[in-house]
Amino acid sequence: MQEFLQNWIYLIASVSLIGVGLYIVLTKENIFKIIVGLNIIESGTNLFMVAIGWHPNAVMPIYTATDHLVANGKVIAADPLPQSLVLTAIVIGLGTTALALTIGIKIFEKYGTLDVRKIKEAEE
Amino acid sequence: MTILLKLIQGIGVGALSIAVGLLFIGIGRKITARIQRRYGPPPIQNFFDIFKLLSKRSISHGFAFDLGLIAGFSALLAAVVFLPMGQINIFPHNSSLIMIIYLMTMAYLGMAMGVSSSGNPNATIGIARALTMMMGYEVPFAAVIFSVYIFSRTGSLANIVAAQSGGFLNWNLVRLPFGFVAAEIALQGMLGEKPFDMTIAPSEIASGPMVEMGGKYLGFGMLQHSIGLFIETGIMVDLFLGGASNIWIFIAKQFVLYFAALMINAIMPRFRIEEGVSFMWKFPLLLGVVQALIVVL
Amino acid sequence: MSIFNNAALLIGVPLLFAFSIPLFGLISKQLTKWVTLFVIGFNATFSLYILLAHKYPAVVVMGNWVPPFGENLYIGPVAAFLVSVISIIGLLIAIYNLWAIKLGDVTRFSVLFLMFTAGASGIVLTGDIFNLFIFMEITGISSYALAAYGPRRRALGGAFKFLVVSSIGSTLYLLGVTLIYTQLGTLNIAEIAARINQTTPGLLTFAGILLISGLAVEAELFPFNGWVPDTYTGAVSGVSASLSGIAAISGVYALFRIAMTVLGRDGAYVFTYGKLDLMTVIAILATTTVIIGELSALSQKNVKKMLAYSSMAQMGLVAVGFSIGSKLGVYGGIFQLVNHSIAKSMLFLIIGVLAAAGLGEKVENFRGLWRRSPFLSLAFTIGAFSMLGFPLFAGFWSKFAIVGASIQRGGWYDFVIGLVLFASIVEAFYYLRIVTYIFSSTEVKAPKIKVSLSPAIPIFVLAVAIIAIGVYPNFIGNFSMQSAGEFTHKMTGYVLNVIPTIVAH
Amino acid sequence: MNSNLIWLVALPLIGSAVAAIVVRYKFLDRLITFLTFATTLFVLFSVHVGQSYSWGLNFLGTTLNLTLNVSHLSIFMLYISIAFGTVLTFYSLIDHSRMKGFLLLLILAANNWIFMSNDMVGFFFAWELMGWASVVSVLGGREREKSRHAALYYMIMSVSGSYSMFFGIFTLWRLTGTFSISANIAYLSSIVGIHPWWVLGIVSLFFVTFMIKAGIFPFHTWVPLAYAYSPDAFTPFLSAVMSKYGIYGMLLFMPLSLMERGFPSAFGGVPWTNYIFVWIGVITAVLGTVLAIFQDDVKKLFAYSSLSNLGYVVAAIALFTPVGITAGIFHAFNHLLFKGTLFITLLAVISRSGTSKLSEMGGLWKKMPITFFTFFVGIASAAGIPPFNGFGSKWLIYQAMIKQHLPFATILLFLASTGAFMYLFKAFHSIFLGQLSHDYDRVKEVSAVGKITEFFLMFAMTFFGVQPGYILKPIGAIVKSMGLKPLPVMANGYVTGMFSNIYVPLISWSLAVSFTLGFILFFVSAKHKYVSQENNYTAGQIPEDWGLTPETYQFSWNFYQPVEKLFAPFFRIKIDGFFRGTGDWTKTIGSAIKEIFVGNAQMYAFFAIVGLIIFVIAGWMA
Repeated sequence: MQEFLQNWIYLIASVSLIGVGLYIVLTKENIFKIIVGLNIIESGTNLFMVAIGWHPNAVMPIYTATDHLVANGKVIAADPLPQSLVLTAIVIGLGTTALALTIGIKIFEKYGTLDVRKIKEAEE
Repeated sequence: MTILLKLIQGIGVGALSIAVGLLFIGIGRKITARIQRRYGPPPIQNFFDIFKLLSKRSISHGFAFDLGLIAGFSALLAAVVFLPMGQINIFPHNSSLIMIIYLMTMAYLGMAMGVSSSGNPNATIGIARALTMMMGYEVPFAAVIFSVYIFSRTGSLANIVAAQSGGFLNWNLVRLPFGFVAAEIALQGMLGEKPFDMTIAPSEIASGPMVEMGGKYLGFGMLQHSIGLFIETGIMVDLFLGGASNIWIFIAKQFVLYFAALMINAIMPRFRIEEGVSFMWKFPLLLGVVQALIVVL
Repeated sequence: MSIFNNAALLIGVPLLFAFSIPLFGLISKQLTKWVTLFVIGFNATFSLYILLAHKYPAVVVMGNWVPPFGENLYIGPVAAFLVSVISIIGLLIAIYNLWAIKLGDVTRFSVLFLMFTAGASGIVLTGDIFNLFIFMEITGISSYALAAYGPRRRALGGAFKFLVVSSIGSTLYLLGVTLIYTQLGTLNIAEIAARINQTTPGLLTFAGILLISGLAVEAELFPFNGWVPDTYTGAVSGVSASLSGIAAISGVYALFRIAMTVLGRDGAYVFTYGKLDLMTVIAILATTTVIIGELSALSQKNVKKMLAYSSMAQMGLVAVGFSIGSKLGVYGGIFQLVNHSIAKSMLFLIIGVLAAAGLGEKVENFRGLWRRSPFLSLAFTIGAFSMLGFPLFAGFWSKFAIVGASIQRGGWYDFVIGLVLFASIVEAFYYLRIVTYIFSSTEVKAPKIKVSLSPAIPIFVLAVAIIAIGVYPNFIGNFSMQSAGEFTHKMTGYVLNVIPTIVAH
Repeated sequence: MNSNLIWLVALPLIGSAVAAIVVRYKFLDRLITFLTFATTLFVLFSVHVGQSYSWGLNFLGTTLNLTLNVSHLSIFMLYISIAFGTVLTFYSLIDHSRMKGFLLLLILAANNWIFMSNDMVGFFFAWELMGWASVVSVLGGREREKSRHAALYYMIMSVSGSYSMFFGIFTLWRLTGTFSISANIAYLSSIVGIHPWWVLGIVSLFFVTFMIKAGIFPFHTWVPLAYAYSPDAFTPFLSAVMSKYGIYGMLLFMPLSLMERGFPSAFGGVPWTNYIFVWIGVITAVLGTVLAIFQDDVKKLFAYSSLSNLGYVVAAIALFTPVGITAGIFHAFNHLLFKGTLFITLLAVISRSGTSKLSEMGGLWKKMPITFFTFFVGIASAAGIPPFNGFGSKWLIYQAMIKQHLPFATILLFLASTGAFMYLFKAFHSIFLGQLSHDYDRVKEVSAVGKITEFFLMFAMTFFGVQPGYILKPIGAIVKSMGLKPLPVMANGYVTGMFSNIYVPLISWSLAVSFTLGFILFFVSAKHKYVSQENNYTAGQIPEDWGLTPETYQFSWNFYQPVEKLFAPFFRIKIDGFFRGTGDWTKTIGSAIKEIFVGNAQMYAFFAIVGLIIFVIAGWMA
């Protein structure tokens, strides 16, 4: 059970987060809730990326003790690359969120509503 | 020399056709009168009439009026020389039936142009009726023509006549009986006799095309009518009655056809124009088509 | 593998200037627009130099980490060609913007526009699928913001729709990248391309679907293209022009770089590895897009929205061309992509000029335009005729090639192209409707429309380009052909140029 | 390699560019157009059969050879089209309609290219070029809104046709790997015995295009609209020259003889495919005639008349016998001449009277006598009256039909011909004869340029009527180049048929003599005097206080009303309704599909997710 959890829990969590986020995006009508939903989807993705670089018995990927990195001819170090990817992704997500919030505020100013279903122009 | 000879022949044929046509009309007037228990004019009355009309002063509506009536007369005169009649056959290699028919069309066009340019609505109505009727009778007649074409394997009237030589049983009248009946009805329309005389219906549209004609114009109209009569009956003789060995027999055969037309004319009322066309497209066309089918199959 | 590190300037210079533009903005707002113009001008010159001096194929190596270990840019025929097109159209739009962008925050508009161009160039140049994601996001974020620019509120609505759909798309793409990474442990396009058949087919299929779905958002394929009409209509015309002229190029490029180079399998017709042939999937999507786009445009009364739907349909047509997978098809696709960018950005610019002159966006407002502005009328007609693929205009040759390639492939592509041609008839109707309105007369005497020099230049240049390509297709055709070779022969055309030592597995 | 061929295409293109620059000055535009046409005609004198020119186009990854090739057919078509264009553009110097000369020159370039091209790429290029240039030309008729609709309608038909041909071209290319027309025709001929249906399918793709362009039933619906509402100066070209592209294409792409080997015969030894096509031609002829009879717009009337004449042509060439082909091409030429003339005279009349409604005109013959005579010769030709030029070809067509023992088709064609006489006279009467309305008291004859043109056209119609050999000889060469035995041409005056010969000069001599006699008789008989038109049975009185005017006496409204009932079934044919219905249906679907884009971000996200899920499921299943 523990092993199962160790192997799969992050994946399950990330998929659940994506699902929850999608649910929010698709069902909530409030713009800010939708933005929150997008953020949750993003977190799920990030979690997924971090998870793939990790396994329960991994060691730090730093060449301090050479014999720890490789055991039985297999690399046991955690993969550092996904983490850097995630950092980038988080930054990008931040940018998107900030922009989305700005647009959201502007929308409230101009349309007078936050209901995403009402952000429509009359047929012109 | 040949050219001169042909020219003289042609003029002779023209004169003959006019004379015969006028005579036929004269006889026709007499016969009709007798049927109607009148005394009737003498058969040569038409010659006097023509002479009288041509020597009368008259009014015209302009050059189109003149030209149209001259064209109506002259184009028929030009067509009649191509008609083989008995031993008289001026251009034996150039007597395509369709050509003659189209050449006659020019006369109708000229006539129509002339009388319409007068601006009298009755004349135009008459012309419109004439053209409509033409569409009516030409369709069954075309069916008959094409049957004859296919049957005789030639389109030249001279050759069609030649193909019927050798006695009564070789006549297309016997060989193509349905076609003959259809053509006979079409001829009634062509001649403008009752029941197909709505073109000139005197009581409705004041004689239609003739309404504005007077003096020599009416004379030209009569001349045109007489040549037209001659050509139309002549074509029928060539097509169905095996032509003739000499011109007198030819004229006799023409007279037989004209006589039949007169008889029908004398006893029939007049169709309305659309009734006339639809009649033409029912019975005669059916006969013509049946004939064409028999020939083709 | 030849190395040409200077090419990194194509991305570096615009980005550098993009973030230093606020400094220029302190001096003068006008200056920022001119800086944008010159920077993109530099890009255009430099990329044209690369293209015409035949500096490609070359690799830009970052920090001496040779691929597959480092991140790299790859300048193949495709990149050289498309970057040239992107920067030239960018340059022309920048010239237009000199006149058009007056209100609001000019400085930040310039920042965003430079970022947008840099991002689009980056997508085309990069040799790394994660960098592709980053550049996509740079383009994306700047284009959301650009789309929201302007005095009218509908810009905001459009931008928000774009943002939501596009975010989901990039998330899907990122998931796909991650899945590929778990399998192969690398992010380098060339290496992935060479080793793609070492992956588990099931997972590869799933990853491929995620990637394609994510990229289809930018490539405007149905059902991922819901944002298109509202965003294009909402944005100011210069931005709509850049979206259809620049973003669309990079979007389609990314889609088919992944589908054909990364996932594809060489052959007379390119298929993809995995359980499901993604090229077929794309073909179905593309055909649907064409039909839906054209039919939706048909009953549209708003010209700008009509052009938006038409963009969508045209991108579908481009994707149909690519998805055939033969050299001829890809050739037609690229050619059509370029022609569409030229013509559609010109049409949007014209709409912008007309809107500024107070002309409405309805079809009826175009009535009698010929009397008011012959120049714009002619340019619009030229653009429309190019869209319809009439001879003497650029669109003829590309449409000819796409139809030819489809029928050459035969089979069910006969039906695809039949549907596409049917849709083209519809397209002919609605474009011609506008053109006939332009040349018909009005009862009301309206004043002439004055077109100032700065918007006139790009419109004139683009119109002349359309006719030039139409009369002499060889120039663009040659580059399209070379580019097509890079797409259809992934080993010789792409992978071996980046990593000469790699062995295909 | 004969570089003079390329000038036939390049010269009009250059001329077009120049004319487009000066398009705002109408006279300059027209002048350049005319000069270019004349120069092209001059260049054409140096072109001979058998010349060819090809240049490479680096396209589709290979070097495509675009080939120009002059065959007997092409040189014939080139001569007649360019010569007519020259006459028309000469006339258009004095014309004020909104025809654009540079578009006409674009069409000329396409025209020359179409007629010479021996590769399908060039052919298609030129075809499309001609298509859009003519569509844009149609815009700008007198009635703007109607001409706009007509242009759109024409456009849709034209584009549909091109796309059909597009498909056909590439299908052939897939099969043979070459774009050369002659090679592909040879290929089709070689496989027709094995796969007749396959060949028929490909040929049909081309045929739809050609039928649309020529306006053959059931694709005739655009013809009346486009003809009636195009600029008056463009209509002659549209009717006379552009309708022949379809005929040319049929002759070129469709060696109907190849069907003989593939399909069983129907009646009269004609293969089924050809037989059907003969009937399509016959239906077109009859339909065009019947609809023409009841038109009030004179341009529409003659549009239907064109339709009818092209029906004749198609019926004749579909027989694919020597007589049939000869008759078909001959009639195409005759139609070009007389219908071009008629439309040019209409242009003169409409420009003077300002209307094209028959019911509003009348009595113009005194005002425009030369136009009147030209029109008269024109309708005489169109009615097929010897010695004018329409006769020989109609006569040959009947011969060809009877030769194949097709009596019903012939009867119907004859009906169409008689009907033609009806509508021609209707137009003649309503425009020129009858009462002159006071509105037209100030109408003048066309100026000198127009008179020269009209005299020339009258001369041409009579000349080619009397001397048909000048046309029949080149047609004989065409027929020979198609592998058929040409009809003998004994002398220039002869028309030689299967059943009999006609020596047309004889007819004209006979007419000359009889007309002389007629005139003599007319002038020797008693004098006449001219009276005004109102001096007819109204006894010179038109009481205006009763509201009577000369127009009251003009009988032109509902001219053939009594026969309308007879043709009621024809008016129930709703081909046009079918096309429009398809259009409306497409529009409805379009509006429905547009509703997909609801304008809600959530829905768009939903679509994306649903699409993704469908793919994932598909991937799972695969």
